[in-house]
Amino acid sequence: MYLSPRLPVTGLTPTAPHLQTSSAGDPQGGNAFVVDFTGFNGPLDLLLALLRDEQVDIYDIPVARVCEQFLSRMHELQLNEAAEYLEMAARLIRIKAQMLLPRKEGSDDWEDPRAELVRRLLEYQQMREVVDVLERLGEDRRSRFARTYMGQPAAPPPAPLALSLGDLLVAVDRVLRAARRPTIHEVIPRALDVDGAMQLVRSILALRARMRLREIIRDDSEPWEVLSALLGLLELAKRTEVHLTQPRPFADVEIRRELAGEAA
Amino acid sequence: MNSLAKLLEAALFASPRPIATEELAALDPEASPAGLASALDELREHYDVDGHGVELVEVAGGWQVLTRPEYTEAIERAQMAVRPTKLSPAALETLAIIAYRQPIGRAEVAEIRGVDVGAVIKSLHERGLIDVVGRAEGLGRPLLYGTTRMFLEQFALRHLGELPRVDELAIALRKNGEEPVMAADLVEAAGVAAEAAAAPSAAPEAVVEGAPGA
Amino acid sequence: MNSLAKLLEAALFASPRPIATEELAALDPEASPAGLASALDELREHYDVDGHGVELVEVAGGWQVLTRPEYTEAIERAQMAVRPTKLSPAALETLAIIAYRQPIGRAEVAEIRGVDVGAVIKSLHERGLIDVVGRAEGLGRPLLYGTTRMFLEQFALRHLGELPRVDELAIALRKNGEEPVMAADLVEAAGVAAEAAAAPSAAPEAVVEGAPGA
Repeated sequence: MYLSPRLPVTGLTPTAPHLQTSSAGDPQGGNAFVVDFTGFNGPLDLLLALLRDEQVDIYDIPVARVCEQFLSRMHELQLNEAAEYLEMAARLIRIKAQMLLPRKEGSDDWEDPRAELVRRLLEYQQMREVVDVLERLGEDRRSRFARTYMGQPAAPPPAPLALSLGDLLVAVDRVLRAARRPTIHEVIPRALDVDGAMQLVRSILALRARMRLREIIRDDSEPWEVLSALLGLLELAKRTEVHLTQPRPFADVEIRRELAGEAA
Repeated sequence: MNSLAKLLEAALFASPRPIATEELAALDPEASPAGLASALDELREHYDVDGHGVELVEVAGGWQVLTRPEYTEAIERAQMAVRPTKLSPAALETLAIIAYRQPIGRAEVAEIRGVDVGAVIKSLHERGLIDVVGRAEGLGRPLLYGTTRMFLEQFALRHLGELPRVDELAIALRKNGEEPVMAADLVEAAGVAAEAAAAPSAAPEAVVEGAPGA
Repeated sequence: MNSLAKLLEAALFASPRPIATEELAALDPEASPAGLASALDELREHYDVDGHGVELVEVAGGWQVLTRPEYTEAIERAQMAVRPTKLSPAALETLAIIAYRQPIGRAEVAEIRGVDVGAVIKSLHERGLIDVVGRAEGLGRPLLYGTTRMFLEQFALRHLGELPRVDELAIALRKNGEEPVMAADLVEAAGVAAEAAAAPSAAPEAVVEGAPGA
């Protein structure tokens, strides 16, 4: 019997007459969301259809013949571009080649190159059986209506939430523990003493008109002392109390008292 | 009908979806489980014996009143209700694999079907028929899918155990090398399996190991 | 009941709205107006005399099957008694982050939790616990989320200031060092009512994770 490509391989079961009607419709009939141009649900489906047409023993597939027909059906159905079919074609060709390799006489460990394909075909076929069952069950259910009236007793409200602050805090706890080491900054109060540095400069400049940075920053000064001195000087310069000059790069900074600052 | 049966009828008529047995029990805090069961029996029998256009059906761990199939055509013709759309063959294949192999990842489904299933899985998920039930170990920790309560509802299954067991399927009965399986037999065998599954199975045990609760 | 009455019952059950008498006639082209009227009478009488939880009501020039008023209270009560849903641990964590860092964008929440939070945020939003409170500056102007009034109600808080301060929690964590801090400690440390701490929920189990309504 010639199997029309429109009919699914297992669509002719006596217990599920609706299968025939369902798949005999328009080309995309029932394909609610996947457009299948061929009527076949993939290369395994096509292959099974071919095997059925050929009436072969599934455990002894004449690979050369089936491969040839698979390729010609691919061509017929214009599937030459479909990756999934191409992959199957390649697999068939490889198996065909492996079948031609000479076998060692009398060795038991010859592995039939078709075994994996047979396993997949049987697995797929098994799934098709389940599809038949589901299709029949679904059809039965679809032939009954549930209540659709949603008026009077309003649709049941969503179940209330059982929440407690305890739950939320446990969650906070988990978040804090899971977070990659919470960055907690160690803040030392008054780490910088900008005001102190400014006072120091002012008191020196009260005695003489100019001074050098080296006088307030020594080699063994702590980083915070250096930073405090720099920030203090910049602040004083901004307030035009001092004038800063550096004769050349890396030279000592000269600090001069400004007249405007004196006036202020 | 006794008053509990009437109360159950009222509640079941009001609900568009199956009502779980525990929820039915909550309708009357004084009703015993036995009382509830016998009231449900009474209601079901009433619909069956008395001749009604509706019937009481056990589905997805609960109960639902549904119209009888013989009236569907007339109701649809008169445009009073619309049947839900059918699933495509591709969707059904994917759903079948997920139902039997859950929890299962997308790649594994694609492997069995021999085609990519990304779009189909997305659509089944949108329809509420499958859901993410976990993540696999290993590279990329792929999502694992399982069927939902809605799946049971749409196929009017009480639980996953109502699906035929894998060893009940025709293909599983043939052992490699025992006798030649003609490719043509596969189809007929499938029909037998479907019929066997239709009859109340003798051992409706869990089909699916590690299946998530419905 | 005669077969027309059964058909009418099925149609009235399946229809989302009242059905006018002329529309009912379309169900069976062979039925006479008198036959239709008597079938409707039979259905009504059946519901009334036989003792049913539903009744046939004539409304707005049409017919409808409705649950009897005496059962609506029990049905509503049962719906209230439905076991409250718990939030999944994932949802609670996300909620906690949003509560403490609001306004906050999805990406930032995901950054803290180390996983994508799209589905969880959607679910919290559907439950009315969080809402969009603005948009961030910068690329794509992502939505910013904050907690809602419903959030305060659910946790019986008068205002957000009643939440334990997170820096207190952080310090508590730091003090305890390696030792895991139990929620009870946190609650105590934060000076929250013992009532909240007493909630038997220290071991949150996997519940609905961003699941649509139960």
